[in-house]
Amino acid sequence: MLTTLVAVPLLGAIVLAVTPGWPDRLVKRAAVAVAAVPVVLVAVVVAGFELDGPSFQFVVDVDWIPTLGVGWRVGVDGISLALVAVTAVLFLAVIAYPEDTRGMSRQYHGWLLFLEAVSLGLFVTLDLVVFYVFFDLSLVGMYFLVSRWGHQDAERAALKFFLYTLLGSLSLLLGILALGLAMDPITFDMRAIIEAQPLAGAAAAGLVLLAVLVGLGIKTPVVPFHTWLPAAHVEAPATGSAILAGVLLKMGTYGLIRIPLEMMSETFQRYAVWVAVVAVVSILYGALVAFGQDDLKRRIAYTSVNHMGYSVLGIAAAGGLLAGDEAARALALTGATVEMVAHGLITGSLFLLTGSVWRRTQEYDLDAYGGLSSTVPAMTTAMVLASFASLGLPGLIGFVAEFQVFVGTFAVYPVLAAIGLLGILVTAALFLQLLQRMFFGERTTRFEDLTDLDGTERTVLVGLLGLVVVLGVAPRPMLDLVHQATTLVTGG
Amino acid sequence: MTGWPVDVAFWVLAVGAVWFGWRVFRTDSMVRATFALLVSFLDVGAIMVLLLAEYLGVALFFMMAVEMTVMAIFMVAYMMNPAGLNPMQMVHQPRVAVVVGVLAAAGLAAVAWFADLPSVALVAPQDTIRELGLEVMGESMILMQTAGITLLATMIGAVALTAAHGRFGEATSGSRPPRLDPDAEPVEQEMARPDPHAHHGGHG
Amino acid sequence: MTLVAVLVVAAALIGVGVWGVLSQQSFVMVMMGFELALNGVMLAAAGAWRFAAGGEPKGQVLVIVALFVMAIEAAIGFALVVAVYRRRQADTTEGIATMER
Amino acid sequence: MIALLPLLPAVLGVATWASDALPSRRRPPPSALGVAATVGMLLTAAIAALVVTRDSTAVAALGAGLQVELALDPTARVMALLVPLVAAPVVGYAAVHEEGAGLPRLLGMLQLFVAAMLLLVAAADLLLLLVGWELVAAASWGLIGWEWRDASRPARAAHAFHATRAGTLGLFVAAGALFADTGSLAFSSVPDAGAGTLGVVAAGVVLAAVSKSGQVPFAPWLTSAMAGPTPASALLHSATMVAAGAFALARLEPLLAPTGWFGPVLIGIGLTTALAGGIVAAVRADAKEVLAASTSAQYGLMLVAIGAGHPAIAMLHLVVHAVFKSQLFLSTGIAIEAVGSRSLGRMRLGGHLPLAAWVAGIGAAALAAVPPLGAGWTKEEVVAAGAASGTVVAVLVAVAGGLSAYYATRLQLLAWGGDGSGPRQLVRRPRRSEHAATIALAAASLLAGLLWVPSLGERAITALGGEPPTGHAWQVVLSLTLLALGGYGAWVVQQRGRIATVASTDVGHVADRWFGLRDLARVAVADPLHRSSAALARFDDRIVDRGVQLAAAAAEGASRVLRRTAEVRVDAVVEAVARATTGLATIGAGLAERGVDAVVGGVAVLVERAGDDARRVQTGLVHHQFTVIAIGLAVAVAAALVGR
Repeated sequence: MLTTLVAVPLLGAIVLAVTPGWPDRLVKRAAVAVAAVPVVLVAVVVAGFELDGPSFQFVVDVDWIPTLGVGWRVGVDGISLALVAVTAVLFLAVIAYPEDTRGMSRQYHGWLLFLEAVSLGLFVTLDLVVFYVFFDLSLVGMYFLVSRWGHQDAERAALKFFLYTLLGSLSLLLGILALGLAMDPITFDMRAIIEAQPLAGAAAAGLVLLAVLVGLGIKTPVVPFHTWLPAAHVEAPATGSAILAGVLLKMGTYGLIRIPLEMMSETFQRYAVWVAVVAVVSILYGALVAFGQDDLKRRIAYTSVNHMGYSVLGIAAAGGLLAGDEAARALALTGATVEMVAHGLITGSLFLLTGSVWRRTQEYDLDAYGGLSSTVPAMTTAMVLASFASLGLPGLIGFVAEFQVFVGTFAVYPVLAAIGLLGILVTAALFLQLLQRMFFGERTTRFEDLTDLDGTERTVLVGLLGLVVVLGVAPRPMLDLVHQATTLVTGG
Repeated sequence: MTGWPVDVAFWVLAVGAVWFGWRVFRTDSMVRATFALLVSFLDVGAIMVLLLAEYLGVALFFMMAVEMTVMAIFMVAYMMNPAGLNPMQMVHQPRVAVVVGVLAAAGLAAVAWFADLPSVALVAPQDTIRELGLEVMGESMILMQTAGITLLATMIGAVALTAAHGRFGEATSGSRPPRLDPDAEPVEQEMARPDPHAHHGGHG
Repeated sequence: MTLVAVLVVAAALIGVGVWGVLSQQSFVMVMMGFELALNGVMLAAAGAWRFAAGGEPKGQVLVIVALFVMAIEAAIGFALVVAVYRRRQADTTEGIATMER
Repeated sequence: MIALLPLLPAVLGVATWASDALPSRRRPPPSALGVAATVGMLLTAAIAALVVTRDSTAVAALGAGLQVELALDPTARVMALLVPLVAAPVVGYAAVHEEGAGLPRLLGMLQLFVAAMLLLVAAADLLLLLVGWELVAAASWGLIGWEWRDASRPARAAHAFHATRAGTLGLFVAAGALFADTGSLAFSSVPDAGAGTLGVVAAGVVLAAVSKSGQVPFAPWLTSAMAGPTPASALLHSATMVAAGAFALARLEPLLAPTGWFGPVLIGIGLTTALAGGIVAAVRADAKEVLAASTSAQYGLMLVAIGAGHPAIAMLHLVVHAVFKSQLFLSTGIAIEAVGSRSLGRMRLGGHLPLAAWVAGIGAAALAAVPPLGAGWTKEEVVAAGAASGTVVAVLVAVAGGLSAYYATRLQLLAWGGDGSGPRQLVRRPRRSEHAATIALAAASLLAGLLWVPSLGERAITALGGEPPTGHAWQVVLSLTLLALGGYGAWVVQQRGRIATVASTDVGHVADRWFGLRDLARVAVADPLHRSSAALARFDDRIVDRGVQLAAAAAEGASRVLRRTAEVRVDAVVEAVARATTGLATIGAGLAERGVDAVVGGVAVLVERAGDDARRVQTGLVHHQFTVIAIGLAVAVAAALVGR
């Protein structure tokens, strides 16, 4: 089942890549149809997932390089299933969303499907080497997406993104190798490594942890490894930004849960407080720097630093103790996971909206706008809803995540949690100011004949923001799913 | 074969092998270099005989004799200064090469010296050639067959590479004629010089 | 004559071969360096067969494989040298730098 | 059943708002919307009555070990009834008072506002309280910024949102502390918490409530909130947004009082606000802002009652205040529309609109706490409650009462005085239904006068779970004297014609600006925030990215060294050094002169050059590749040996 999940978009990408001569409209429809398959499959998996069952379910285990203990192993627990679901949904939305493909519709959709396969594969695999392979392949896909369909300076931004994150993934590779080679016999099976905790008490464990944290921290990104992010986002096409923020960043935090928290819990516990400090710095710094931006896309890009900071804070809190406060730590980890889902949906919507704005105006400077509310009411509504979701209004999914992160973290690091809270104040300020500058006040004459969102854009945004609302009002199914896994992880 | 004569012979041959190996790169004459290499190989072949691998040693003799002869002919036919009539120094990055070579040798020797290698000596006398034959025709058959195919492919490939006329036309198309003065710029030829920018198409 | 002695000699041959490979400009000389290094490899394999593997016939097969490698290397190498010489009038490594930049 | 309480107005609100999206010919007329909204509010009140009598509760698991609980305690019951009952006339008034295309949006948001407030009221745990808290703030943001075409209004809406969200952080902290200690968020688990946790919870709740109820030092946001339409202000100040703070304190007082400092702190904050707000209200020239400041002052009195251990009295004062304050806002709205301005100096409408003037007079009398009205009784009770905490408290409360008499009288005389100095012609005459709404609320104000009947008053307090404080005659005498003095003072000053221009004096000017609190908020919070975020944004572009640049430069250096060892052309090295130097010079010049752009360019140049150099290692020369392979192998072997 999970293998099919990865294979379908991959096959779609291959077919698109090797068979030229498709008419553009057919390419889009075919890509949407292919991207819809994983959504259906995920729904089936979610329906078949047993909440009182074992940690990893739907497991398939096929040897690949037995001497190195590498294999095609797939399986999901609540955490990865939630991410798989948001990935499938977001890719469907992004593929369906209109974008200027510059006459390369086939290649554009091919790369998107390739990225989808890679992202889904990363979240379902239970093998560290395969995880690493997908981790790197995602860079390749994103590099081409940014460099070919980005704005003026896309080549440079894409190269910076690629080199920077490649550096991170090399650091991660060192850590992965250390973990796998420390097993006896050598294996890269995540379940086995989690079971064995191979580096517990080892002298080099701290260094391995550092390598892994740097690798994942660059991808997440946390301050000070975030500088590739705004450049890549500003130059990327909007759909690329949505994928980058909505899916690719999650790879960092997901890895943070899987590798340091689960596989090296003892070592992680020793340094978790520093991870939490970095997370709080990311929260405040990301929010403040975002507030200082006058460029619509850069502003949203920096809020990713802020939001991923919440997620990292939750993970650090979950790993901050080896025993005790299980309920709070599970809550923090659930919050961190839900934050990933929430950020994927919300920031995905926000970036898609910036794409709609860009295609109409070719302008990202906030000062150029004003009073758009009367000309583009649907866009305004969507933007207001997405902004409020992002600033953590209750009843929307962002609040569910942030509340759990902060309440859970409070049990472990009360002072850090309290400092981090200030971030939500700044986030509120920056989003309200954004809305005010773009949509309210005097209408600028420059954009008087702006067209509102078209049918496709509306459908996609209603879908994404609908999930934001539904999961915010009734988070129970999602929380049950995630909490099953986080309870096991935190030993509650 | 044991005893001190063997040891003496080994060391003589060993020193010879290394010495002539070194000479290969220190002589001005290509032909002389080729023969120095041959001697080095013959020394190693002899050591193999001392090691009771008679078949291998002898095979090495024959093979290298032929190969080095071919190489010598090649030198005479193609390369400048085959007889070493002029002193010449065709080397680059000599210091790096020396350092890396010495490090490689020292490293490997250190491994040989310090590593805890297994010690299961061959109990003589034993019919090693017969065993080898049975092995080659028995368990390692598939290996030998693969090697055979590979060699065949090599031959075909070598011929294809060196052929003057290939499927895609003249082998010399796009080439530059030999320069007579080593320092002169190559003479532009009329025929089919490929567009110099065509090679860079893939870099974008 | 001990295993260590044989391996040390082999190491010396390999070292000389590496030195030659790295220092020679002429393709043919570079190939000679490779041959010399392979020579050392064969010697090491033979020594190991004799002193560490107890005459296990597969050890000899390993030497034969090395021999094959040498033969293939020489054949393809010379073919390439001829082809390169024809095409670019190059007989030294500096002569072909088209991969640069 | 209890879940319907917030759900019904929410659904109605969404439906009303959504009617905006209908094609214009199928859109319901404003009057229909107004009637529907009023009926909806009354229906909600009926449900509230049912919930109160049936004592309905609801518990729902949220997943992840969280659970939410809806339940009404006596304090909450009063609120559950009060909110829809006050909202009913307000939404009816709004449908006729406000015009323009955004009416369905306004009515929808008003109902959502009520829904959020009812959720807050019915919450029996910190999570739901927090949810309601934020939703109320968001709804008020939408309401204050309703007329978004004027850019200053969304900005003021944001001010209100930020000020109260700062307080919300307190609720986050409280929830975190409570969960960490007891593993639950329910109010009922507060007594299980340790002393330290209790302190944190109390501090968090106080912070949240103080910001929400417009107390010092957060008070100025209430004035900003006046940018909203009049009905929104009426609701916001009476029964919803601002009331949430005092309500939460009253509801949690029995749980939090054991901290010891809870009461004194509340009394301190409450008294300060009551006096400061009173002075501000006494000098403002803007009719709605006078009312806004008076709201702060009145909630200050409630905080004093809660701090003195009498939350029941605070709730009673909240109820009567809700009634008369919403009525005052609606009446003032009539006056503002009639003259087309919010300035008190241009009103004096008694001659034109005698009915409205008389109705407004009832509200003003209640604001002044004149005896036969309910507000008078509750204020006397606050004085009596305060006396239990010290004579000074009682005296200061009485002084605050005197102030309220002053500004109430001033407001009434200026807005509705009938000396004929008002405008010649009215911009717009009030509609009948606007009068109906004010009259209904004024009648309720009058009805509250029944509290003066001793048995009824005491029963009201005990019904709310409180005990009547023991008052002394001197308190009543003192407070009534001060009240009369205040009213008389206002009249005297008005006679001398100076009353509208007080704000132009120095003292008045200071008071008008909330004693510098607003500037303080700007200087201490907003400006540093803006400045620091701008500075950090620059810092991020220039310095943090420099790390990457330096790494690129280091890579460049490494590749240079490698190239040298590989004995590539020396001149290339010299050239690279020269280019690096000029590159660094460019960056230096860029930093100094052209700022961010140049730095970004410099980054790009460096990245590109690093890429170039990384590529240049790839000379395409076989022996260089061999060398690299050999070195790489050696490193690998060494690593294997070391890591063994």
